[in-house]
Amino acid sequence: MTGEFFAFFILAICAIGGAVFMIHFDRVMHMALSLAFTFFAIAGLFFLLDAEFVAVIQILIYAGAVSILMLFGIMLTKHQEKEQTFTRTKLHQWLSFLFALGFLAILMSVIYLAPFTLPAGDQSLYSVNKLAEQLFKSGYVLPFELTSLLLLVALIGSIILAKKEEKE
Amino acid sequence: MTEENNKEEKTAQSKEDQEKKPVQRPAARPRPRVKKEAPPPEPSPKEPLLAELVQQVTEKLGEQAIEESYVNQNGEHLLTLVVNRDHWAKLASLLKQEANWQYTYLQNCAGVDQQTYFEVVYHLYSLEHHDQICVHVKVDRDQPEIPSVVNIWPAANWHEREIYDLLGIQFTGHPNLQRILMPDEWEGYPLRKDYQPLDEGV
Amino acid sequence: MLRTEEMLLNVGPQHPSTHGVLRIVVKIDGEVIREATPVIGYLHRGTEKLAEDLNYTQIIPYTDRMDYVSAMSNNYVLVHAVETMLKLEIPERAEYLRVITLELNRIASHLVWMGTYLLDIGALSPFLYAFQDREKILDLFNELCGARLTYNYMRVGGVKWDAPNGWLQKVEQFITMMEKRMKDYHQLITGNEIFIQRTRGVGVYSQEMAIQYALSGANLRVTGLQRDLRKEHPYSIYDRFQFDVPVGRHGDLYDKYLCRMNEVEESLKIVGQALASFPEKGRVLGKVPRVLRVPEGECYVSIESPRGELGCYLVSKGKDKPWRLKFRRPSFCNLQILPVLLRGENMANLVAILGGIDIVLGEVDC
Amino acid sequence: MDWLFYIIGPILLLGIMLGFVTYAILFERKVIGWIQNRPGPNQVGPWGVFQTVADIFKLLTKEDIVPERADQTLFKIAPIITFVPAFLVLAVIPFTDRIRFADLAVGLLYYMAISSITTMGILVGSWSGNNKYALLGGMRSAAQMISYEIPLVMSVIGVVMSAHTLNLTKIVAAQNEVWFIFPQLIGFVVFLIASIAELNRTPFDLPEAESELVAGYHVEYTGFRFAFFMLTEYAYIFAMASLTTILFLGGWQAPFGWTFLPPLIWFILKFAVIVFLLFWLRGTLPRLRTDQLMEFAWKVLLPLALFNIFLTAVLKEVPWIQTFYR
Repeated sequence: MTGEFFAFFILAICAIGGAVFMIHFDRVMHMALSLAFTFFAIAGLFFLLDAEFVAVIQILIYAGAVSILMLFGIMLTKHQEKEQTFTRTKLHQWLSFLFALGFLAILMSVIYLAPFTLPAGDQSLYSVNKLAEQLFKSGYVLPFELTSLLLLVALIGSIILAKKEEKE
Repeated sequence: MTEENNKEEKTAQSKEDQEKKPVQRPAARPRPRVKKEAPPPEPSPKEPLLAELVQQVTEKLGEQAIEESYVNQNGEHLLTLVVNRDHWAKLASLLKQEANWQYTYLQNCAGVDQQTYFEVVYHLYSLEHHDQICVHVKVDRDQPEIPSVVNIWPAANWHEREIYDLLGIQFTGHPNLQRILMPDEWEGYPLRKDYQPLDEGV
Repeated sequence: MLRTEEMLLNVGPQHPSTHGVLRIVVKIDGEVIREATPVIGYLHRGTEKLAEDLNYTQIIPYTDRMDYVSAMSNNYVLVHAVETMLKLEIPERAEYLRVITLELNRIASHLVWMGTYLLDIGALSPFLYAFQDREKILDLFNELCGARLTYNYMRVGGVKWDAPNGWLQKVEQFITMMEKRMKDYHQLITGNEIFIQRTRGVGVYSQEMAIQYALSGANLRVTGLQRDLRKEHPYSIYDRFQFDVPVGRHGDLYDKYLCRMNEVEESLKIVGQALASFPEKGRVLGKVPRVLRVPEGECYVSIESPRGELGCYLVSKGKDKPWRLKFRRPSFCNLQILPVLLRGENMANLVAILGGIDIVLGEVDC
Repeated sequence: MDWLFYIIGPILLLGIMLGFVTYAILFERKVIGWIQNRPGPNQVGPWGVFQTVADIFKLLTKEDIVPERADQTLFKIAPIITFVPAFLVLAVIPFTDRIRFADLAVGLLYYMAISSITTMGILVGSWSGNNKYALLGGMRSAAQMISYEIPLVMSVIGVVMSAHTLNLTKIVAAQNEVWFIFPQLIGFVVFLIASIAELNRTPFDLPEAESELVAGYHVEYTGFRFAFFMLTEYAYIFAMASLTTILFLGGWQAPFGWTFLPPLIWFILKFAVIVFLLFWLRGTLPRLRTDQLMEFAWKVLLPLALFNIFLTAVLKEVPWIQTFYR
């Protein structure tokens, strides 16, 4: 029973709790916030694994950028005080249960099939410098640059789409 | 001094009374009386200009357009026309567009309650020729209506709303004739001489 | 496609940038204004109605409350109308005092405008500088007539009080100080890149439009039309002084700022000249009957107030009270153009454009 | 004894930060008063030293108003979401080589990541109050902070490239010969401007532009909830000024080998210069407009920051100059 163990459980409960609340809430704003909470908890888990870089990126991209973008979108569009509640039929309930079960089965199979046999490596191997070396000095430069180009094109494309709408 | 003034006041009042009685008289005309009472004023140097203006207007719009015309000797000898209400809309666009007038600038627009009738007074200015003109339009008290000149001088918009608000004169053709200074639910028109305030005061 | 909804925003009547109790109902789409409707009347006191029950001297303090930023002009326009009807001769010394106070008041008014305008745009400091300088003018007025804002100084036939001893010297000192301060202002604001960015090319209108909406004052001159009633129809003794009428070229907010600042400089010139030729002795109140009975008739006089053409239409039936008194308030007329200017503008430009018109709500609502 | 440090340290830091905020506000008011030719606060205590204390006391004793139609829960937690990151970022900032808390390998990134959470708090606070002015302010704030985060991060990449690390302590150590402000001048300018925008201060104080939006995102807040927003703003000034000092001004390193002053004093001096600069700007500049603000970020700052990265990469290969870029 180490502190690490405790921290893991608390963070795991936070992550799952956030996800459950995200499904449960009625208001979109609350949903987005609980999702952000989940992201944050996951970042905490990464910290526990000594993967600082990944943790920070998780916060920067998911908790920071993605969630804020969602909140922003929600605020820009108008919403009724409460979204209309679906009348859930029996079929609906069964179907969703089946899908959830199927998803769980796939997830578990992936976890059990994964070769978690390697010993915990030297964490200095996963430092930022090593990561950069892996990325830039061992042949991943071209894919990396291509990806960035793709993102740039997407960015410009979205701007053009938005501009077009304005002209109408 | 004071006695004299009192007398004047009395005579003025009695005259007003007299004017109220006869029905066939179209309207009270305050201006000529000044000329009668005071030692005859020297004819204004602008009289020829006025004659010219009146002539041009009658040429274009007919005899009935101008009911009366005089030079207001107060200040800068202002040419003043009293215009028939039915001809006002036409005359207004003429005054603005005619090359030798070009009264494009609406300086002021005021409504006056003359007790027997209302009067809307326009002060126009020509930025081309640097001269000023005053136009009076008489409005019937029982049916206060006058064509709006917002389409000719957009500046008249709020002035007309204000006059409607305070005197209750309807401007036909005004795009948004609503109360402007008083609350929307206000009753009565405060600047009318017979206005009785409904509220008890604060 | 995703569409954003229009939002109805109520700017005012209590809002830091409406300069009083003006309300603007704005429909915005994101930050772009689709429609703006000014709602006025929150400060309507019925001055014109009240005036019908007061004699002429009693009306003067009411005019103070109209344009409370430059009350001298209001005082003057009423007095000027009555004097025109009475065809009164005004003592020389009174005329000089009138011109000096009118011009000082114009400077004070433009300083208030400049300060609050910069405050609207987001700069804090010019506001305090401007108010410090204005304070000096108010002190001068305080010494002259015992009031800082509501002067009640002009009377039919002259002014109420003569300048106290040493007052003229103080005015002279103020002018030399103010000339230096103007350089400071130009250094602080005129060349400020952000200020230029915020005002250049914003709120532009053409000369025709300005005439159509009967704008006056700097709002009209900014389009390049040189119309200043002090030059065009000189009233009082303005024909004796040398001064220029600054005009703008682009019709935008930056030009408005330059126009008003240059006007301050011209006013300083006028006061300087007036001080130089100030008559040594003489009455400050002409011979007027105790009870003022204005002969029957009507007249319309207009003067160049800091905000534009301030007119007074007076109808008299020969009594000691006016039959009808109507003020042509420049703020009221100038404000009409606001909805047109705001359409399609950015929300942040709302305060800049509104501030550029330079309204005083006491005058708009009268 | 370690655990004692872990408990007392943050409390001490919180105390220092609160003290800083208290006197930064006083200092700001005094500086601006001085710029504007007036005395500033001088009634409460000698030289007005207790003015902010009195203000805080007033805020704490004020009625806590929650608008009826507000989203109650979110309205209440928004100030906390806003403030917590502002305090969290201080964890990685080394004040000297000894006075520091967490020595993260990715300290710089950590700062950037955590500080972006504050935007969420502002958004939530502006939305939950059910006020249109607040909503506008919140949206402006989100747009602004997201936009300026990018040039902010880009501008420090030059520093990272020169120092070969993301660790803030090591970045300071890399500056023992030349402060990065000199080789990274473009980066510094971009960073400074972007950081002022991140701090929502004049000339970028659009989210709380009082002349347009009354007070922006915290219109509906009163009492100590409002105080939290104020606290956040000044905590970020504290953090951002520290970060600027560390990244570009050599942190606690003494210039010209003037080691007669202890490192902490040097740090505080440099830090104070940055803070003064922020207050000075507030006293002199007007506010930008929203569209100009966005244009400035994307069309001026971002290209400049990218150019700076490129320039650094090139100069690192030039024989003599590369000594400055190590």
